[in-house]
Amino acid sequence: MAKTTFETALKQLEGIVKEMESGALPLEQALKKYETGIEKVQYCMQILDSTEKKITQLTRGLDGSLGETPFDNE
Amino acid sequence: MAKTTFETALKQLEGIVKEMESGALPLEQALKKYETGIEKVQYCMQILDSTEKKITQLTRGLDGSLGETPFDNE
Amino acid sequence: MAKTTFETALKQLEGIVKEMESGALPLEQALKKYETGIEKVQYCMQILDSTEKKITQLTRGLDGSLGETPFDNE
Amino acid sequence: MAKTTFETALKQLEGIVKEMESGALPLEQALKKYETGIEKVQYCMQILDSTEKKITQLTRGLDGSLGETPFDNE
Amino acid sequence: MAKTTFETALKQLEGIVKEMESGALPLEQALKKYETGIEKVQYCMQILDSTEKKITQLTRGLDGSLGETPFDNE
Amino acid sequence: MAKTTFETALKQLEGIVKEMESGALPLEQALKKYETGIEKVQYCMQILDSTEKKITQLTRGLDGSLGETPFDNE
Amino acid sequence: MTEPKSSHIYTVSHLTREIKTILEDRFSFVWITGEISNYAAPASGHSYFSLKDANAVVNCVMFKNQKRSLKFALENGLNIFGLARLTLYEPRGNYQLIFEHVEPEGAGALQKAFEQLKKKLGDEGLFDAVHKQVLPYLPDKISVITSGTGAAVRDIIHIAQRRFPNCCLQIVPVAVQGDPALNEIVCAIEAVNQQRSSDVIILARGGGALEDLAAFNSEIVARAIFASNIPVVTGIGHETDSTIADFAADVRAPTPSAAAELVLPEKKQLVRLITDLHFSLSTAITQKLAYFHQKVDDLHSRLKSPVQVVATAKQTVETHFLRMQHALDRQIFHGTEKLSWISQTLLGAAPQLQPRTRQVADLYNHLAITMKTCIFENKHQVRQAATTLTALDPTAVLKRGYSIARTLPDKKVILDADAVAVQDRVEIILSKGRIQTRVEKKIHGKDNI
Repeated sequence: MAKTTFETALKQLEGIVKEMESGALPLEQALKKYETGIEKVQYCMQILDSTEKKITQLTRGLDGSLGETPFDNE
Repeated sequence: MAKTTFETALKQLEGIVKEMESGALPLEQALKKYETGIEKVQYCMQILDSTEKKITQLTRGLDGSLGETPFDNE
Repeated sequence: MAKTTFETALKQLEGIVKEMESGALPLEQALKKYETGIEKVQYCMQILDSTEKKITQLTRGLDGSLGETPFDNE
Repeated sequence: MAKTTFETALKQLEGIVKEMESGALPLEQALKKYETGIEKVQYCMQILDSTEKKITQLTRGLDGSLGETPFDNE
Repeated sequence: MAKTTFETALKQLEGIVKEMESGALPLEQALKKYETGIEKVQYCMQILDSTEKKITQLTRGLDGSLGETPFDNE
Repeated sequence: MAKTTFETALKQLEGIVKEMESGALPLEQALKKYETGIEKVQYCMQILDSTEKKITQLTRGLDGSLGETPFDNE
Repeated sequence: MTEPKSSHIYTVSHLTREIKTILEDRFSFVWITGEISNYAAPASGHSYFSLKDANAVVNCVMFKNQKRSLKFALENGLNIFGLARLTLYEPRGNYQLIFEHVEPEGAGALQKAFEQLKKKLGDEGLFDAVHKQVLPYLPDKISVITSGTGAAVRDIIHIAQRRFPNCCLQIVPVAVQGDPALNEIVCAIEAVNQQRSSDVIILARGGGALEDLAAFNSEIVARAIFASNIPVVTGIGHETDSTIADFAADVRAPTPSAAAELVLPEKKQLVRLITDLHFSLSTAITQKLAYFHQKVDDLHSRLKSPVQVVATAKQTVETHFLRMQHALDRQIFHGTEKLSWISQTLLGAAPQLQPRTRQVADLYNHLAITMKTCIFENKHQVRQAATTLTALDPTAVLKRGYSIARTLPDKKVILDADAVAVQDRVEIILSKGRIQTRVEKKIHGKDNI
């Protein structure tokens, strides 16, 4: 199965937020939505974290060859 | 296959930077581009490094054959 | 194949230097030219050195026949 | 073959010197000329040395045959 | 072959001396001339010496016969 | 008779002396002449001394034969 | 050469001397007769005159000393006869007679007879010059015909020995006056000729009156003298006396002493002559040798060895060598200089890496910043959504004391008491924590409170 992309997950999260803001959802559903929303947040964060990690990894490899430390100030 | 020249690689790197700066890329694609950009940087750096090494080598070889003094003031 | 004469090599070297000074060469070509230039310099040096050596050799052979002192003041 | 006379050799040497001093010769040819010149110098010196020896011999021979005293004041 | 007379040898010597004094001779010829000149000097000296000896002999012989024992040697 | 040639010898000696004093003789001939001259001198001197000093008296015997006896000089 | 020819060219002096020698050798003493002319007697006391006959004339001189014995005066036109030496006077090239003795022609009876005999024998040719024999230059042995005693023989011996110490004399003693004289003299001449051991005869006698000289004026003595194969020299009487024998003799000397002198050369002189010639000979050859020695030495000293030529040539060769070397050195130096300059330029033109490195670094920076921005923005978006979501958290009411009850294990929110039975397990979600409990009692109704 194709992994959900970051953008798709973000879109779903935003959809959940909008639905919940409408306030018409029964608790049960609201709880469900909320739970799903939290999952999406976590998923997105995960993707962002791993992307960041990847960048750091790439940059670290490069740093050696470039000498300087472009990302030190982060 | 002809090796990519330094100038070509530099051009490609510039393209990647421009595309990314346009800001319209999804995260995963941006990461891909970034990855490719880093590769280009590394490639360019490699070329520059080896060129430097070669020049040093050549110059040193020349110094040897020129003897002690002729290029001391350089 | 006829050996390149000192003067020819020097001319070629001059051509290379001019081309390089124009600054329009891609890195790899510039390096190639530089390499060739260094070779030419070394070649010219070799010719000068061997010529000098030959002179010393010839002169030494001659000193015997010229006797002890005639060229001491040189 | 008739032996080259001293004067002929000297003329040739003079010619070589003039050609070399004109500075119009390529280095390799100048070296060749120099080599030939050295040969001429050696040849001339040989002739001069043997001539000197012969003169000494003749002069000594005469003194010997003339006895001890008659030409002492000469 | 008839022996060269003293006068002939002297004439030849004179000729050689004059030629050499003119100073225009090439080296090899000058040496030859000198050699011949020395020979002539030797030859002339020999003749003069032997003549002198002969005269001394004759004179002594005469003195003897003219002196104490007038007719002993006859 | 021997004595008559004294004059001849003297004349010849005089002739030789004159010829030699003229100075025109080549050396070899001069030596020859000298030799002959010395011979003449010897010869003349010999003749002058060759006679025995004596005074005799011519006598005629009874038979008419001629004889000589010492002359009593007083 | 010109030398051989020049030996045939006489100088005047040379020729004159030769003629003088010939004349004086041939005519040392002559008897001559003629007429005096051109007589002159200057203050000097000498007499100068000419003697002539029909066809010829000869210059004569008589010096003061000889004139003293004259018994008559010399004058022009006077016929005389006398003894003279023939000489050649070189300064003028003249030959002349120097008179030793002069007599006027014709005097007395004896004189007449003398003249007649003299004429007779003269006509016969006894006195002719052609018959005169030449005296030996150096006689081996001399026969002296004279008186064994007396001054003449002593004088002759004395003079001969003085002139030539080792001379050989043979004395033939004869009577020189009186009747035996004639025969003895003739015999003596013949004996000497017969013996043939002498080269010359001296016939001598001391001075005397004309009568005492009769033997010497006799025809047979004259003929004997003429017949002699050995030359005869007469030395009779004094200088003024002249006899037939004198005319017949090959040579006449005025006195016995003079005869001895005439016959014998002086040995000392001869030795000196030969010694002089020997000396001249030696000098000539020595000078010649010395001259040639000098000449050879001179030429030898001028025969310069070509050492200087060699030295100069060596210098030239060396100079050429140096010039050649300098030329090549200069060329190498220029080549090195040019090469060095070009090399420096080449090194300067080596590819520049710094700008390129900077460019790459710049691009890398851009890339990095862009990526960072992208992540930052996305994070922001996610966080915003999370904040909004959190605000909408349905469990927020629990903080105000509400709680949610759910069935277990179905976890269904219990909205209606009817939804559960007693003893059912229920979960109560509180603001903080959860409680699991069991239903003890159910209160139905529409209203909960």
